[in-house]
Amino acid sequence: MRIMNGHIVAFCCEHSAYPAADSAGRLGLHYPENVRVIRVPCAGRVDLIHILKAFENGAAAVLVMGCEDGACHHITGNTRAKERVKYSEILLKEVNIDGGRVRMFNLSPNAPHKFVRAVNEMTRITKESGR
Amino acid sequence: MENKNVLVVGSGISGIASALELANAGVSVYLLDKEAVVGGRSASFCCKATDICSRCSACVVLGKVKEAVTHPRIKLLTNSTMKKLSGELGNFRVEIEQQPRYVDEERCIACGLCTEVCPVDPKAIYPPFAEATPFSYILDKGRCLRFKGERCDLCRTSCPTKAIEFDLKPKEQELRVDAIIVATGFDVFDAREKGSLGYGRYTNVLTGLDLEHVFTRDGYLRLPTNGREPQNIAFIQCVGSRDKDHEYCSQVCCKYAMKLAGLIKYQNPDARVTIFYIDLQTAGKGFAQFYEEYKESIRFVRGVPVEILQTVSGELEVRFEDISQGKVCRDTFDLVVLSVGISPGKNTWDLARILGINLADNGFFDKKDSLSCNETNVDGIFLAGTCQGPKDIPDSIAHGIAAASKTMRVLAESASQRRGH
Amino acid sequence: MIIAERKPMEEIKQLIVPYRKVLVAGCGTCVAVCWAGGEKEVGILASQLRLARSVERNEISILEATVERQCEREMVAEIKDKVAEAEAVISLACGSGVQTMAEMFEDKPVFPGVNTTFIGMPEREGLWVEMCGACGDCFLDRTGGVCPIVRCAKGLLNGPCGGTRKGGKCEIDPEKDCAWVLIYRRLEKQGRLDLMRNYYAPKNYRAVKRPGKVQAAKA
Amino acid sequence: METKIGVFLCNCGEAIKNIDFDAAVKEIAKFPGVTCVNLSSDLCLEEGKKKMISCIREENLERVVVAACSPEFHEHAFGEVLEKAGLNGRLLSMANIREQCSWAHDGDVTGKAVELVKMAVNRVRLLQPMEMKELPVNNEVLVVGGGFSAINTALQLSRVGLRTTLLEKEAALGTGTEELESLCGFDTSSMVSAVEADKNIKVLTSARVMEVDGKIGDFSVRIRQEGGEILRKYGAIVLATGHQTELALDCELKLGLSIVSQEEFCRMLGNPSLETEPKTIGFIFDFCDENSRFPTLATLNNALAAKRRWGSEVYVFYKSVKVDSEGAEILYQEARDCGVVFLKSEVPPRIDVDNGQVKIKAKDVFLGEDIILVCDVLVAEELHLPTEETANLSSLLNIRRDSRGFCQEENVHLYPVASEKKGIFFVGGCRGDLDLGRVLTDISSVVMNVYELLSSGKILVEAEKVEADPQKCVACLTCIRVCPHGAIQLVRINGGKEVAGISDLACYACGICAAICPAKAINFQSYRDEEILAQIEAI
Amino acid sequence: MAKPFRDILKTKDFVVTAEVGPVKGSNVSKAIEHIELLRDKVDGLNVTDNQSSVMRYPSLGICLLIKEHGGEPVFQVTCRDRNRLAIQADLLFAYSRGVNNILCLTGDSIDVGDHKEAKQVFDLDSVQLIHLVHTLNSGKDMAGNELDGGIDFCIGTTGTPSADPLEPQLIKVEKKLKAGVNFIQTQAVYELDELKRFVEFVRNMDEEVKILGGIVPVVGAKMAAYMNENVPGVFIPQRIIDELAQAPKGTGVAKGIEIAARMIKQIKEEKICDGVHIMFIGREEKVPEILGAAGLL
Repeated sequence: MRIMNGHIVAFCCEHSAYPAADSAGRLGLHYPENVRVIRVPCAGRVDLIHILKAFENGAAAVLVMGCEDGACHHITGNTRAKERVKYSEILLKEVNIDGGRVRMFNLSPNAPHKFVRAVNEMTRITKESGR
Repeated sequence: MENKNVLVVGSGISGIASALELANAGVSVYLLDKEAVVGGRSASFCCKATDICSRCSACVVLGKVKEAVTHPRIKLLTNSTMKKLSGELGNFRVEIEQQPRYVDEERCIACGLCTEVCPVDPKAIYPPFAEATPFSYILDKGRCLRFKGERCDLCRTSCPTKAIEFDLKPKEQELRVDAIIVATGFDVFDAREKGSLGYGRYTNVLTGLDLEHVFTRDGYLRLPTNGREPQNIAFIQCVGSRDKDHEYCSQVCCKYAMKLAGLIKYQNPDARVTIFYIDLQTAGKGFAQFYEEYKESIRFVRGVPVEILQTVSGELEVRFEDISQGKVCRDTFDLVVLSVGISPGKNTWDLARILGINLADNGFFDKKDSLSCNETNVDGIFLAGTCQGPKDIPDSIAHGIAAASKTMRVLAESASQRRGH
Repeated sequence: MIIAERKPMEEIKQLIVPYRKVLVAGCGTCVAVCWAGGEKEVGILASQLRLARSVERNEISILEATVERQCEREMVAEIKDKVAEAEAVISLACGSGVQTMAEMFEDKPVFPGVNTTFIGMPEREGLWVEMCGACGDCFLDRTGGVCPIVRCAKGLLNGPCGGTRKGGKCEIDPEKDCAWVLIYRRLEKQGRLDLMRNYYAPKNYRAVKRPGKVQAAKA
Repeated sequence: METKIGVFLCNCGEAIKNIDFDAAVKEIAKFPGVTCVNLSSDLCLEEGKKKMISCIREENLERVVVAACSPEFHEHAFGEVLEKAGLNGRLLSMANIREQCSWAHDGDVTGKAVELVKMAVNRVRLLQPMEMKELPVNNEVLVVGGGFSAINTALQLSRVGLRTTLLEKEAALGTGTEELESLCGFDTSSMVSAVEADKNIKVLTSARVMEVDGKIGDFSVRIRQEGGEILRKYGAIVLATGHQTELALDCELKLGLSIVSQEEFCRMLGNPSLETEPKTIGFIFDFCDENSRFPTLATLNNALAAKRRWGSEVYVFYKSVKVDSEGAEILYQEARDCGVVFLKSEVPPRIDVDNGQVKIKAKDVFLGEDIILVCDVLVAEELHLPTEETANLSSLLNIRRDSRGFCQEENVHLYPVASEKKGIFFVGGCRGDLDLGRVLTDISSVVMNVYELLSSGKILVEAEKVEADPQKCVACLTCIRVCPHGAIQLVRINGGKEVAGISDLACYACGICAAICPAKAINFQSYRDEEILAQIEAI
Repeated sequence: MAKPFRDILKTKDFVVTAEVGPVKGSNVSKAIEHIELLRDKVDGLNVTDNQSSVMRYPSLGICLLIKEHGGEPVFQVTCRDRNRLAIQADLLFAYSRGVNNILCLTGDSIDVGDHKEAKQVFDLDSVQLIHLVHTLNSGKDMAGNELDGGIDFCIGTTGTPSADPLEPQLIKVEKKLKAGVNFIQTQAVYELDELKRFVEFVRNMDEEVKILGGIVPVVGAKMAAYMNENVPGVFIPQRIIDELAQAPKGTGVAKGIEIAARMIKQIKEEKICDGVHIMFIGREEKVPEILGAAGLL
């Protein structure tokens, strides 16, 4: 594993978070550069190993971003993702990594501000708990 | 269904729903809109989710719009209006006039150079709203120096893809289509007509639509006057619905008002929100629990506001008849939102004339009879969405699909008849 | 199906403190089905261990391998090279898998990565319940197919204890049904309550001589 | 021999200023496998696409990365470009260097752009071609129910040329539609005869669905009739099992001559030989069930009818009138103009019965005082509930229901009349109580959806987009249990071992199964673990 | 010197027994106090066996103390801590030292006690235990070997009249009766109708067996709630909890005693069963108050 390179890996559901990120760009809402978006068909596709590997590769934090609660195009995808993220917190704590470095966010494609808020918050958290 | 053509007038959510269904079933569709961008009104609505989705359906529209604009069998005709119609089912001839966009949406890559160089303020050439598709820039004839007779040429020359062209005349073209779906949508009731409510006079009196746009643009609510977070907000229901000029319920206001109220409470739990209403329309799927949830935290007052005045301190005093107390009361707020209703589109009447279809008493397009939902008095012309009467987004989508279904059917039948001959 | 669950991370970390190259070996049968030792879990544990060590600035290299059944020598043999490469092995198989490994690679320390808990079945995805105690003297014919040996907290053979909670729940766990209430309902449905009225003499707890051995009839 | 990857950068008409493209090109050229890097300013325009095609051909590239605007716009278009150039359209990966890089940050973002391209390159290297294939579907439809919605759905389906089976639990079609008839003014008998005349429609009465197996295009349904059981195949299933009503009365109150249901009251209205016409009539609605439109409509209609037919005094007690349906407001006006008295009240009225007469006590919000009404007939409030059939069927099909037990979850906005399982649709009352306009809309949209799915007799899908590797699958059934679209079943591979079989037709490609599979046996083309991890490694 | 419990059961028309909970530790002075206090007021003293799986001074030890102080002990034997060898051994020892009455119980689960990691035995269950005693009475051990000097215990067991569902419990009682017992001390009862129902059931099976209703005074609403949650086999009805809740502060104990006495009176007057068994663990010294209030002194 590399030393933490301060990047934030954001797994973005192509139904919600990904378009939201796009329109954030279009609106010229700026957010920290260290975000790396990985597009997934549904937050439910994101697996524990993806999250862990992100940290192995030096990510400072991982975001899983899916549709709003109750609006998942695959009904249970976002709730499963939430549970998985919760579990990954435990897995991280077990190896002495701050569980706060992985978070689930729910947003809709027309909520660019929410995307930016999420990214900023996560950056703040990582800054606080240090790289 | 190959070699069948259908014209969909209006690219709002129901028009798009119709277009997509038909296109997926193999029909070639012309999607006509008088605006420069596809998607209609609902495409600019905001997300009203709190911790959970409030099922306002605004986000669904974006997905559908994308589908439509990228669909190989859907041809977009923006800035276009219908001039003349002749022929009949199976063989309509439609004359279309397309106003020049001056910015070619095929070529515009939304780089923004034109806006940078445009000398006038506010800019005469600018990007559409964030979710707009096609996301190509819009030139405002009203502001542009060029159309004021000046020689300005900055944007055209700066455009890397040569997308801007001034000396364009409106394009006329004739389409031959087998059927027509009218999905021209609605207009929002103009709250100025209710002068006593002070819309247009007082900056802190907004309409529901304004509020939608505030949230879309900024993501949070601030007072137009001083940019502070409003603490005491009133919603006034049935503005332009259920009165002598509008003998119908707009069906969406109670829902969007409550959902926006919910969003406000979510972003600022200390904010006090009051909703003035006559009857609450709490029916409809997914709304039951939502209402239950906010019953307590939102103040519901059964009352009809008489007038709104601005106090010296800039607050808004609402004078209303509190029905449950049977007397006129007054209460002050720092923001008042008028839940404006759905009115028939302004061009409805002209269109009715061109198409030869009937209007109902309430000013919307009329259905053939009580047992039909899309058919008009003209065979081969169908109605989709709010141009037929108020609907929320899911209902509009369903109605759009239904219109497609009816169209499919006549096309199928005419085809089989032709085979018969 | 044999059910197992991952050992606490701390314990596993302690097991491999002295080593710099460790193989995490999964098993593709029972423990895979119960989400404890399949390929997915191997990946997760491996990744966790790498992270743990790099946090401690004490890098470790982890090999990963999963065989179909770790309790079969032939199948384990397939990964012998990887074993050879590693200084130690963490086996995510049930006890028998761990021992097969240990026996085949006597020079290598082989550690258990899971606790083998019981023989059970899934109640819903991700939740397994004990069903069989492998007592070697099956009693199910008398109890309408509900095993009192493992599903009754006390393994009683002649009916419920006095501790049954309201609604026929178990004395030690209000979530769990009292096995004997289940048995009663089942037998009642079948009109065979007489079975429950029978007296059952103390059970033969030595039906299987430990260590157990089963010799199939010669074919 | 390494796969040849071509990278196409687009500076969006030189508008992307905070990326140093020349530097970027140099960097990108170093990535393993990248054999050519092109910079253009108009990739999304025809000219750009042409250049791309020729380049792919000349360099005979095997994979392509496009670094430009968001894939949301042009991904499919570039996919077509690849096809035109003779490459499989799936062998493309895009790097979003505009919306999510240049436009999202201040200052120079060349570094990030390069990294985004690297991510795409890593991913594209692993991508596999994907073929489309046509799968046959059975184009007969099962419509469950025998009421207005069911009958009309069947008729309309038939008119677009689809054969349907109407499955009704009662002995005849159109039973119990009197109330609707009088409300909506249609004539059931004529519809029923139309059905009987229609050779496309088969009717099974006194029939019940016992078991449903299979998936869209190929449902096998076990149906029990008086005769015995039959097994039939259908391409799609439409639920039209309606709703049922229940009187909201305190336990001590009994239905009788003086307290009736709306349906009861309709019959009274329809009965020419009614010995005593009620002088005063009371209606109550919208206290116990605030989520239904139907009670309003029923009350308004019946109140009006009573006024007109008998000239009785009519009093309506209610909390809010539900006028958010077509024509309801007009009806409301009309009723008031005819002299029907409407009494708004926040709390449910007290009802007592003494010797045949009903006493209604309520607090009117306008007058703010208690009102006591003694009436001959009280039309009690009705609750609208899902039918048992709805409950049974949805558990048989194992599809979700909303908080009130009606078909389809609250997230109606995602698919207006469809369930989460492809090929299963809802129409009318079983979705919750609807007014005529909405029901009619439902019917037509269901017909459209079904037509699209089945009319051609085949569906074009991406072959094996998501598939379980039979070698790795341990048949733990996890995926089957978690699939939200019921797209996975146990299948025997050539008569042998049982493994998870994912239906290309029913699958929505969400990847939930791939994530949860404990044996890592499920491959989700273009979102496989390798492909996701490869991107992470590039960071 | 107290009369043998067996004879008391035969002769006395309202039998009263009480429970003595062994101490944690080797200091038995408190136990002796209780024995002295209760010896002549009740017909038999039960001694619990590591009650609710909390390790204590052995049941048998206290039984011997009771003997020494001229009381009549009832030796409670559970199946939790001893396998069949240990139990047989203890029984032989007990009998040889004049402890002639035993109460056969299953025993609470280890999980409710203070040694949760211990291995619980349950080699036998209560029904099998009763059979075992009969085997020993017949002069053989379980393996069928002759005993040099047999035993003859007066055998009791327990039942739960207020169990829900009741039927499985009754079936078990039925088995116990078939196995043969002289008396039943029921688990705590609060609804006398439930007790009546239980007695009726037992009578239909066995005319002889004596039934003592189990009385556990509750001294506060909170305690009642706690017991409902945590004490196996105890079901305190809401109306009693309410009655306790209404009692003014500090009068909880008095209230509990009053309720208990009231029940005992009713049982005696209505001849619902043959006596009562009072379990007032930790408050043994209060038992006389109950007896007094119930008019049993």
